[in-house]
Amino acid sequence: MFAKMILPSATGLKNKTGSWRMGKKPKFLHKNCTGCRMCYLICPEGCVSGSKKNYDANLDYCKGCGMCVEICPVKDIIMVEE
Amino acid sequence: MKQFLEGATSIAKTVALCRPGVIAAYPITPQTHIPEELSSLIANGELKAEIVNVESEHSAASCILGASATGVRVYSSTSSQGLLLMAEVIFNIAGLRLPVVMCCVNRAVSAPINIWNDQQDIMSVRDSGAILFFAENIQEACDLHIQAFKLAEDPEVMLPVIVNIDGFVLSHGYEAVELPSQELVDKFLPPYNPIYKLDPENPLTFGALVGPEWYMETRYAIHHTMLNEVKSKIPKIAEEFTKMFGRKSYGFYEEYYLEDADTVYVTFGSLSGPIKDTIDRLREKNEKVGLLRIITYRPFPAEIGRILSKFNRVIVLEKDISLGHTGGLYSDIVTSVYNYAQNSGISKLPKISGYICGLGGRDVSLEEIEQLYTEKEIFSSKFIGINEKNLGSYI
Amino acid sequence: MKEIIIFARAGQGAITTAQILGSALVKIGKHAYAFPHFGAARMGAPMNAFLRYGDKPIRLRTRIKIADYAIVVDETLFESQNVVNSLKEKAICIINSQKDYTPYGKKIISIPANRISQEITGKIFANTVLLGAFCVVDSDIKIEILYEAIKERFKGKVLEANLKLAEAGYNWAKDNVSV
Amino acid sequence: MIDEKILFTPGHTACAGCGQSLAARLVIDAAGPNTIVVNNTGCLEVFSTGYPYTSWRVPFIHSLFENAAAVASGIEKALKYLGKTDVNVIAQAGDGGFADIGFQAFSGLWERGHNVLSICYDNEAYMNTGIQRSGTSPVGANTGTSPVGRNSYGNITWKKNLIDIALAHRCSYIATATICYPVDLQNKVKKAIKIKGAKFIYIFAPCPLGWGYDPSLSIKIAELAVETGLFPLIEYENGVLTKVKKLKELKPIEEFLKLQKRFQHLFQEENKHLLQIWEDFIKVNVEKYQILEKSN
Repeated sequence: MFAKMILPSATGLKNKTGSWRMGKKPKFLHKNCTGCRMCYLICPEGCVSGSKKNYDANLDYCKGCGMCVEICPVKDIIMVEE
Repeated sequence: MKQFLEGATSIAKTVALCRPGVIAAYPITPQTHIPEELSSLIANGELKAEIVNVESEHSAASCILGASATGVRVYSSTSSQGLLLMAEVIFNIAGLRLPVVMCCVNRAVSAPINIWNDQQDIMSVRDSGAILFFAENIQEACDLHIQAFKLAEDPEVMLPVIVNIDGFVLSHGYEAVELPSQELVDKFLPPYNPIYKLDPENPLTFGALVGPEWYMETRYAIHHTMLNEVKSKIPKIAEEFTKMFGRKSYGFYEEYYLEDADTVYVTFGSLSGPIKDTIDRLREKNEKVGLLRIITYRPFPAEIGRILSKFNRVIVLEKDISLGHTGGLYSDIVTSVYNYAQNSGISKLPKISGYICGLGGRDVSLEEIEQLYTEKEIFSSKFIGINEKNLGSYI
Repeated sequence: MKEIIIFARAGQGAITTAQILGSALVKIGKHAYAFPHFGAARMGAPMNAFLRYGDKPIRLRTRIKIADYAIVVDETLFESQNVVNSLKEKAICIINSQKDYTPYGKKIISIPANRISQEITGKIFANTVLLGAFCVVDSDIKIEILYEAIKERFKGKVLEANLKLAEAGYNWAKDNVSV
Repeated sequence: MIDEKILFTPGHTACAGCGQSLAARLVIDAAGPNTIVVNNTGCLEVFSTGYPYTSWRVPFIHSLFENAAAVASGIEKALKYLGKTDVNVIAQAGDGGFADIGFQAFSGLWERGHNVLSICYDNEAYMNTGIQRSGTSPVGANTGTSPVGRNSYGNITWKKNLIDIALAHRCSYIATATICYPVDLQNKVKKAIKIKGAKFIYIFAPCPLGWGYDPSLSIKIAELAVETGLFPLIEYENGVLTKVKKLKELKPIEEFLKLQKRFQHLFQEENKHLLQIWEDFIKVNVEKYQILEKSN
């Protein structure tokens, strides 16, 4: 008899951590984005995605840490109230 | 064909026949000849396996844990302090349901440090979920190893098995041993090919953090497996082994002169030998005495309660002690007999005496064993052969 | 025996709240058992703290599923943590919010704890404001005794701030809450 | 949706702004899907594999707190036995799991030269158990077991030097990396997994909760660690220093320290002497690795 605790890949996607935000969320302005992808690279949740000059945070998972806002070299991401 | 071989060497040669893929080797007296022999078999091309000279027993058990999780048959061996250092890993292996096979060459536990034989070490992992076998002699130690791989790797079992042999007494002793052919072992033991393993083709996560809503079922499942699947497969595997290899293998226990016995000794390991000699001598004087030798200690065969309930007196003799209580075997036997009695309604319970002997390599003489037969008083944990001169007060 | 659930996120002081309430109750001769939701909580992760109190020693150690009182420190948890179904019929729940929760059919009282806290300290320390307000909601707990418990828990400037926060919460609830 | 290529998916329960979860994703995305990850107990393991959730899209195994390196050696040998030596094996742990309780197993892994990439995520304390000092906590760090008090200025010892320890084990590749240079970090992982033998990447992983700063500053803090000379970005190949990130000038260490609650007390009069210890350490780094560009 087994109570199998072996997990298939990436079941964590079902755990929407967006509810952790404390009232603020990142807003990608898509104005002067140069497509440098730093926001995509440094998101600790790995929930920023997109291509060329069009990136966004997946708010199902974003915890509102604001690291993308800090890293964006052209200040094209700002924190806004929920 | 029969060879006159050292215990550790014959175990290593037998393990080699079982085609382990990864072996973790770490020295500790008295088990070291096993990894040494395995290393030389590999060095001389007689065994194709990867041996890992780890830096501690904790890493030895962890190494074979990883290799087993990757889908390869593994093996390692240890003794005493090494087993204690491995303890958390053995619980972990059982919890991960990995069919690791190991040999524990039983030795006393420190302090004080003592490299000689007793069975206190294995008691530290008695509750770990590992299946525990005890061999009486070298041949049985080899035969139990072959059966251990088959049992452990059965998809309905998937639990570690530890074969216990008495340090020095069996590991360093030489006996006539029949080593089977590779073909025979290959026929008996199919290759190890688990469904769930670490494989980039099918990424899985092992060892997740499991909360109160799920954890209890994982322990229940192991317990249920021990009391059902393992219990049913041990005699079947022993029977199949006996047929294929032409050597009697008993499975749970061996009954020696029990048919008409009135008093019965109970023990495990090599201590069974001198007890059988004592029984033979007493039988010559028409004493109705026999021995129940436990081979499978975990899972603890419940029928032991039924078997022992019909005798007047039971003498449990063991080389371990749960300090502040009784020997491990004694407490399990009393529980098992009492459970049988309360379920079967029998009224007369046998007198069950528990004796502790042979700790730290102290020899147990035939006289001492025979003297227990006539002892009237009942004890739960009487030490045999204590030398008062070695005892005193702190100040 | 009364049972209280505190809904908060890790780092919002739920355990401190339960502990202060418990110590206040013990001061008036009640038996109390305050305990956190056991687990590896991370900053921001939803979690609970619990409090049981009564006239006899508290020996029940299980999690509280349906409570007599609830304190919701972060209103974003109201839905996800299923607060409504964690309340007995006659339960009273106070929630750090400025929204109206009457449509939910149970006695759920909004306390603008964030606003009150910002007015006093310029920062958000909602749980102490809610503690003050709770004294109006649960007659067993007297505000004077709560102050004593707070004095034992904090020191210096932090103590002063917490006393003011508790008082403000208490006064606001006295004027605006009818139980 | 979350793109397939991400092998460490969102949904994990790390604190917002966690440096270690970022580093872990960068590592595994660079190492690629043909990788088995072995992880010691710790924050990363707990927040990424809380049943029924796992963030891992590669085979992952966690056994105990101190045996990832030993488990990895078994995996590497099993892969060799199976003839699958193209599969990468990563043995990783936080600083406690790597430099303290797991140190012996990593020493064995390196000494035996297993073809495994070892990674230490250094957040300078035991964070999963709620911030207690570890063998890599810096002098003065205020933690649960090295608290600041009337008679204590916090942690009294300096960080165990894992780079020199790895050098002493003759690892074939050693590098330091951090999250503010994600591409550099990923390039080092890609380079390491192609090299045979024992590889070690030491990652500076800021922790907002443990170090006491606003989650949005994790990148800033990592940058300052490099720009003050505290955490030099270096590479060793077969024991030879082959790359150092040069700096035009050093930022004062105070800029790094003042952003973090764990160091606030270092700015009080009676603790000023501790700043000297930090400056001395940085001098050693600057000298040893020739961090400052020669102004010719």
